[in-house]
Amino acid sequence: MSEDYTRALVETLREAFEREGLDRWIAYAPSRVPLRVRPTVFTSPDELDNLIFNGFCVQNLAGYLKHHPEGRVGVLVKGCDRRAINVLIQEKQVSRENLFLAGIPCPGMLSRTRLLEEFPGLQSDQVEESGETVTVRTPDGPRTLSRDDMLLPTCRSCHHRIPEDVELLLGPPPFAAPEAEMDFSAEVGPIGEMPRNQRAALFADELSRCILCYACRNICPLCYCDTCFTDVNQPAWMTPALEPGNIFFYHVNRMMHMAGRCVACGSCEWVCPEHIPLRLLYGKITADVAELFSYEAGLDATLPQPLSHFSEDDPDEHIG
Amino acid sequence: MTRTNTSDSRFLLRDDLTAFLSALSERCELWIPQAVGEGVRFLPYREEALLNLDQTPPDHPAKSILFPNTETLFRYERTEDGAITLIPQETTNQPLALFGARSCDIRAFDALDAVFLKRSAPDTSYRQRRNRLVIIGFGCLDPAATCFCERMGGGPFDEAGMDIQMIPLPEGYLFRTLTDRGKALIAPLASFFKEADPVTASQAEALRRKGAPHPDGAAVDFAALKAAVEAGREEPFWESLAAVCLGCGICTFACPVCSCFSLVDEGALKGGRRIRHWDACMFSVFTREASGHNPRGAAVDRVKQRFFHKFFYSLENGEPPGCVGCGRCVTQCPTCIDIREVIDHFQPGEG
Amino acid sequence: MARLKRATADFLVVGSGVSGMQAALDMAEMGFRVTLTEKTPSIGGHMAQLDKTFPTNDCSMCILSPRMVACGRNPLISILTLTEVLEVTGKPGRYEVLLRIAPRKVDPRKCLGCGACAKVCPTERDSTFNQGLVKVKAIDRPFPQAYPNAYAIDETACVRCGKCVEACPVKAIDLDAQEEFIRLRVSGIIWSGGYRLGNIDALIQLGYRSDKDVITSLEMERLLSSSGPTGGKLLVPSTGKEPERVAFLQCVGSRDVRFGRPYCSSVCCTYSIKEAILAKEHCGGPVETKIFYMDIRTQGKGFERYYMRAQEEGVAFVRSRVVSVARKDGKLVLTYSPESGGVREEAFDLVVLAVGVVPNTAPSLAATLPAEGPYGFLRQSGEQLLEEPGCVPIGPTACPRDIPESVVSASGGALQVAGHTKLRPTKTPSTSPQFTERDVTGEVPRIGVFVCHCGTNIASVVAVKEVKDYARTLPNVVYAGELLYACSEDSQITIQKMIEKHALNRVIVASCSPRTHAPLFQETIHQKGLNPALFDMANIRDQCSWVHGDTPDQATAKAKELVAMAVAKVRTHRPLTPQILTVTHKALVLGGGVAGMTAALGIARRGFGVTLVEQSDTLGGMARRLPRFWDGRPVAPFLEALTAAVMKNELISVKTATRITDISGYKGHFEVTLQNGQEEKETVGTIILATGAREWRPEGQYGFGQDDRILTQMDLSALLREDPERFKTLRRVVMIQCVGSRTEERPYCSRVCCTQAMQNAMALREAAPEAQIIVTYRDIRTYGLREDLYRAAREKGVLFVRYTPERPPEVKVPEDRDITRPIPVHLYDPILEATFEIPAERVVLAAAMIPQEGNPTIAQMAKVSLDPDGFFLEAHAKLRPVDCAMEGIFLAGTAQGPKDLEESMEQALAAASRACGILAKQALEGESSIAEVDTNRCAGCGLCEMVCPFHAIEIDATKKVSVVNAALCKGCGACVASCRNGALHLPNTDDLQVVEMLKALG
Amino acid sequence: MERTPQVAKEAWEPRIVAFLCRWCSYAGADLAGVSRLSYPPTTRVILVPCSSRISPYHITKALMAGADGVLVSGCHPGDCHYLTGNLVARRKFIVLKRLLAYLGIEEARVLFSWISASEGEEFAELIREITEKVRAVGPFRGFLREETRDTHV
Repeated sequence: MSEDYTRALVETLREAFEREGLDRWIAYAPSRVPLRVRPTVFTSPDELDNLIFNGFCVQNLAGYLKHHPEGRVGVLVKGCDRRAINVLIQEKQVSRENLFLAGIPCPGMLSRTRLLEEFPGLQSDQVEESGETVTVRTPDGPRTLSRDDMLLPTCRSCHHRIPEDVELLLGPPPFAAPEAEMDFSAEVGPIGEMPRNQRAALFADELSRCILCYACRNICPLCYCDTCFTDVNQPAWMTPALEPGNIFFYHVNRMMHMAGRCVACGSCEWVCPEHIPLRLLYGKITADVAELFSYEAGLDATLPQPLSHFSEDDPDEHIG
Repeated sequence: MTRTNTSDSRFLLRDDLTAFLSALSERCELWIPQAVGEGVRFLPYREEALLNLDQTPPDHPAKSILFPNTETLFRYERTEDGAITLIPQETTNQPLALFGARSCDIRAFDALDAVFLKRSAPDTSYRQRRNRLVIIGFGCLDPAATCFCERMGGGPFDEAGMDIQMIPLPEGYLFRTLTDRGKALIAPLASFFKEADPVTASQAEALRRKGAPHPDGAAVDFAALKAAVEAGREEPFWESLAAVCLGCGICTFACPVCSCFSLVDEGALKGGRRIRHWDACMFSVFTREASGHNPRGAAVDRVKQRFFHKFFYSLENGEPPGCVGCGRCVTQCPTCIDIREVIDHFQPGEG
Repeated sequence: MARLKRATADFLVVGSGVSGMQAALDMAEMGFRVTLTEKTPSIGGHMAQLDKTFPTNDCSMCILSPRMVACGRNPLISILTLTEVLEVTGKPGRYEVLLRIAPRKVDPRKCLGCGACAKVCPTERDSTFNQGLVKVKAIDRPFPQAYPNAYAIDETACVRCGKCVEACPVKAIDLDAQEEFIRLRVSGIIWSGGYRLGNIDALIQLGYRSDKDVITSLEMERLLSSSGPTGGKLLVPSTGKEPERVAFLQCVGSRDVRFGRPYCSSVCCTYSIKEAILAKEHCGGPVETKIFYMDIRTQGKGFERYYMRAQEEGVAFVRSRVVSVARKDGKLVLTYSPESGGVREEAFDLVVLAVGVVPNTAPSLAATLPAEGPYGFLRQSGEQLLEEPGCVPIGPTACPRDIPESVVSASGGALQVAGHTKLRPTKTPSTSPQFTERDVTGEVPRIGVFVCHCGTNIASVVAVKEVKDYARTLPNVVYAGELLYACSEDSQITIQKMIEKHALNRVIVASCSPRTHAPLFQETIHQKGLNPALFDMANIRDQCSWVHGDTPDQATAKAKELVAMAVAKVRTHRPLTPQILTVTHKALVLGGGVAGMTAALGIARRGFGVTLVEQSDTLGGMARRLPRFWDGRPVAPFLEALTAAVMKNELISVKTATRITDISGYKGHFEVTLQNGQEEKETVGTIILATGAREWRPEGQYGFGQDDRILTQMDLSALLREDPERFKTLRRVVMIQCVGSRTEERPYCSRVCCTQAMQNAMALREAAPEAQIIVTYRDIRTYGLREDLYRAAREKGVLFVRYTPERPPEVKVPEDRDITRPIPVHLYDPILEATFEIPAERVVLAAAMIPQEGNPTIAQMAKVSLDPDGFFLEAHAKLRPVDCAMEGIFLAGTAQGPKDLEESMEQALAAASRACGILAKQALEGESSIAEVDTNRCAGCGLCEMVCPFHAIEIDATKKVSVVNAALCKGCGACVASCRNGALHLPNTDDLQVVEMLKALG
Repeated sequence: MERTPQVAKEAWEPRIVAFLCRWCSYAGADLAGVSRLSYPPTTRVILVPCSSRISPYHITKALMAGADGVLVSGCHPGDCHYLTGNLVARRKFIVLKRLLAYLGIEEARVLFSWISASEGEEFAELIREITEKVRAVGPFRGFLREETRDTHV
């Protein structure tokens, strides 16, 4: 079933590639690595044979636009890719007219960690996606799981799966999780209500594992600075020394950079080799920006970002 | 390092492992693989640590025992009268025991030794730790799908570099003491062991000889690979990798061999220190010069550098190859850049 | 053999007190060459002797000293000390002045101010500076901050022993030096003769001279000053101990016909309040202070609050005139008659006589100056202020007044005499001196740290030596030293010497606030070839010693850390060159009242175009309702003449029925959007705010609004102006003062109402000679020469009944509104302790003068501030009374605070003068620290473009990086803080400096 | 470098890094001095042109560098010498303040205020107040230090 969908997808995109005279197409291709696909820059319509779309297409393809600013580029976009592109447009990193966007109603991406936890040694070809379920072939026979249960946490709370303002809106894949019920920042509220020292302990514990590898930054579709604040000297804000101060400094300031920009694609979280639940941090920023300035990132590229302007009657609860 | 003539095997019951580690930790600085959060890493022993010998390989290599992510080389203090005192790092002669590392991680120490000990100026802090190190290696029962240590010249039960090899068996562990240091380390703890009975010994021996299934092709001919890589320096293949590489550096952090580091001075009025920390050739700032010029300015230069280091420069310098086949970079790369594909591209294997 | 030299200058300023210095500086700003003469060995005048200034208690020397240095350094000002004017001939535009320079006998160009001469001098004399309270040597320097910083020999005391000549290390002393004469040709003259202390007989009557512990207020200043004879400790002269009780006697020789000084000296009430507050602060133990007064006259801006603060701090006020002071049982016993009646005696340890001011006269200038006014003052009337005489009197020589009023008159006077030469707009050389800068690129930082004692201001709390010793240990510090007053001229020389000796390439001064003092030190190092940006300060006074007096150890620790932070910061500084901004040679005056018109005319007469914007349909403002100036001259013909002059001046474009909707830009280049049916844009170089004030309508107070016979003084003025005859049948009028002023809601004095009441009362007396006029008041504030009106009113039978705020008069408006019946007014007389009912036919309310409603809007547009009462706030209460903190915008008239017509005009002239200082320049120096983009790092995200309040940043569409417009950038740094990866920099206020400072935290 | 927490509790005095804007708050601090209003010697002032010059970097770096508390003070809304710098800053700081609180940093450690050039008394009172607030939460022991287990090497 999903093979048919992929084949139709390939043909539609190939047709668009040719018709639009695009220079590149950014999408996904299979890989040998278990439960992972490879983001791929296709340079000719023929190469698209290798294109794939399934529940492991977790990488946010907007990130590849920061490396390829020239020419006319087609991108296969999920909801979060599309929102990230809007932020890049706001920030003048890409121009909308250079893009040909093929939107795919996102079925929600699967959590590799959860699957491997459940099925150690699981390979991609053992997984079959259909409807609202995921079936895993094991030596002991197939096991069927609810897709919703197996989603990445950020996908479970995504309310923007269908990309808007695209040149081509593709039909929904034959597998998809039901509409998300919870919010990206749903877990933030309860944490905010914990006693302060418990919160402090929680984050101290989670962040203590950080090895400052900056994978969260580098995978982020919205981190495009040539030199990050982590790497500047004169002055050096922080050093790479693995110490709580540096770790905290890095995360707090990166979060401040993401305020009003984070599109909740979850890349930073799934890429983290230390499995730090970064959604709890970015969810906080997102929730506050929504509450304080009634703003959600990446929905409208023509709006100014919330921290780039002000209103006379902004809240001032923090001014003592 | 003296190797004992014949290995001396003893058996430790599974149930006695905890008590054994506890006792061992009193005699040395002991590092064990432990579950932290959702991953497994080597950390100093603590009573409440969750020992994990099951993850193959552990998320993090064992290299940090010799080459810590962050290491203070020296400190200084400045008093109010302006005087500056240098405070060297403390040293110890206490043994440093690495418990439960697999052969891939231990073979990688050869590559680290080549960098830190065998070049013109041996690194004192590395040497100091290396000299203290006693290794209780772990026989690897269930290599992962992404493991390819045998292709790289090793194997799950390769005992090279170990002072003791520990082979997991149904009821417990067979400890094969391979060196005098290993012997000395566990001699005071003889009470935990019993003699290995012949059945156990033969079970272990069978495991050792069997090795593990390796779907990923034949052993690598490093000389040929080196030549092929050099010849293919300008191949468009590299561009295809660079096109998707995010430059995130996870591969280097996860690699047991990668040893790039930088030095940073941290100073304030009251004092400061010099630290050495892991760096990554995948970071664009790694080679950027103060002028802004970057000799490896493009992603393709950096991707190429990583593999050239592993399969060309190391060999050119007479050092061990830069890969032990642990597969960590393969599983952790967010965009599926697969070192096995690089090897296969230049030296097509059977798989 | 006396020598005679010839010289020329554009103008001569005689007298170098704060007024003379201001006039000279303003003229230099306009590009004129000025000769400034002073009869004593140092410029500075009386202000140098004061301890603190009211109402902010700013250190007098601290604010004056930079002015003195600025005068001394200005290349267009040449200073002649020990100089007097012998003779003036010629006419406006062409005067010849004969000057005599008395022999200083010490060459000021050679003298180091080291004091070796004074050490060996065998003779002593009384110190003039310290009011004779201490002895000094015959060769001496008047005070440490003196300019020129050179010793001088007092011929009358010198015994010519020659010891000083031998002791002088630089052979600067010549005992045979002779007087010199200069024949100076100038276009105009400013007479800033200042004042001297009042009548000695009045003092002697109260025990002065016969008793050491009866002192004058100026002697009190010296006793309170940390640079005074007691190092700032208030000690009773006879005992050397701190006093327990101090009495202040007001109006000694003022408001007293017996001594020929019937006028009010205007400043004594507030300075006595200041001294009473300071007496408490300066003593270890509790001190009782009591002020004996007739009326408390705190009519100046912010003074009423100051009076209230004194009361809160326990200064006692007794309304009584002291009859005698006598020594009894070791105490000074005052005999006085309290309000409650009888005679009371009270003992004190110290008695301070608030001695009035007497104008200095200049016989040699008499023919040149305007006619002498009453009591020797040389006041200019309203009409005269519009004239352009060749010789103008300024400061307290014109009438009794305080420092800001004197500064205003000085700026205005500078403009008036400037009428006698053509301004040379756009050709004027820059007044900021140019120095050759040493290139410090590549040099290792060599920092010099200078730690200031500020007399005892810092040293009494912070262990200065310890701070200095600590500074010496800091990285890159190659020199650390202590200075008694870092701001004094001798200290500038020390700093410069150390720069040379130690090859310093960075300097830190640890003293007071960089807001006030950085420019002075920056110029000092600039003269030595160091770029001004290679400097910084540690504020160890205003933000340390002054606020941590009770924890000296911690204050010292903090001072050390502040110095360490400053050193860490300056180490990373790099030289900066200011922006050069072009000037639009045109002004905009907002407000078409008398102040606005006067300002517009003043500017236009100097040859610059002016747009005069008035929101109503007619010019004239509040003056259209006023019958007379305070001196009795009619307003109407004057106003007509002024309006005509404005209308006919071709350089003035009058825009009535016009509002301002936006102001943008900066000094030299403002863009103003006007709205009068259609929108219009004007580009001007400077803006004067003369938007006026208005009378409060006291609805509901004293029956106002319920009965037409209850009206305000302004209403009465207008009616009197129209037709005084209508009042001829009046029999009884009650005037109530302070309606809405000096209240909790408006804790300020409206200043003009008492004088207006006198004028109206007398006008009514004239119209209705039989009428009984009763003025009920809290304090009569006919300050200065206006006191004559009060005396005249009393002489003419106007009755004055005091009331207290606790028992104000009550106006009983008849319920039936029968206007044929008089309105009963109940007055409580605190002296008789009885209430009287007065059947009044008119009740006249002296309603408060309140700020215009539009002030907040204008303030926001013009980026200027309002004071707590809603009037526009000047940049500095004492020395910058017409400037706004936003450069290029000036204040005129009641927009800044209550004033009368004449005072508004004086301020308008001052504002025009200051504005011309900008318009006369070809170009101005702008910000030197503006944002810079590191294009290698910039990702072109555009966040900076969004946050810049001045639209000074744009993204270059092709290069995809930010570009800063240097003329628009104000250096706020919002863009720098918004930049995620540090591609933007604000030189010397950059992230680097912040981090370096943080790293110096202990 | 990590800060070594100060040891003796009784010897400890809060250390507050105060970023003050040049036009209003620094002038207000000067006025407190001119008016001789006493307040505790706990602040280390860093003079900046405008509150909008301050970024989260500065605030977090100050805490990392040894401050127990950080104050950022600018002009009142409408008073900004740079028109609206303080309003942009206001948005940024409310997000930061909430974030730091969420991460468990005591709210007393990071403070924002508006102080005008005429508010000397208010400045002195503010410093007294925040000194006591910071004193109440004690010395800052460093980020993520609290109740955390030993960090790895």
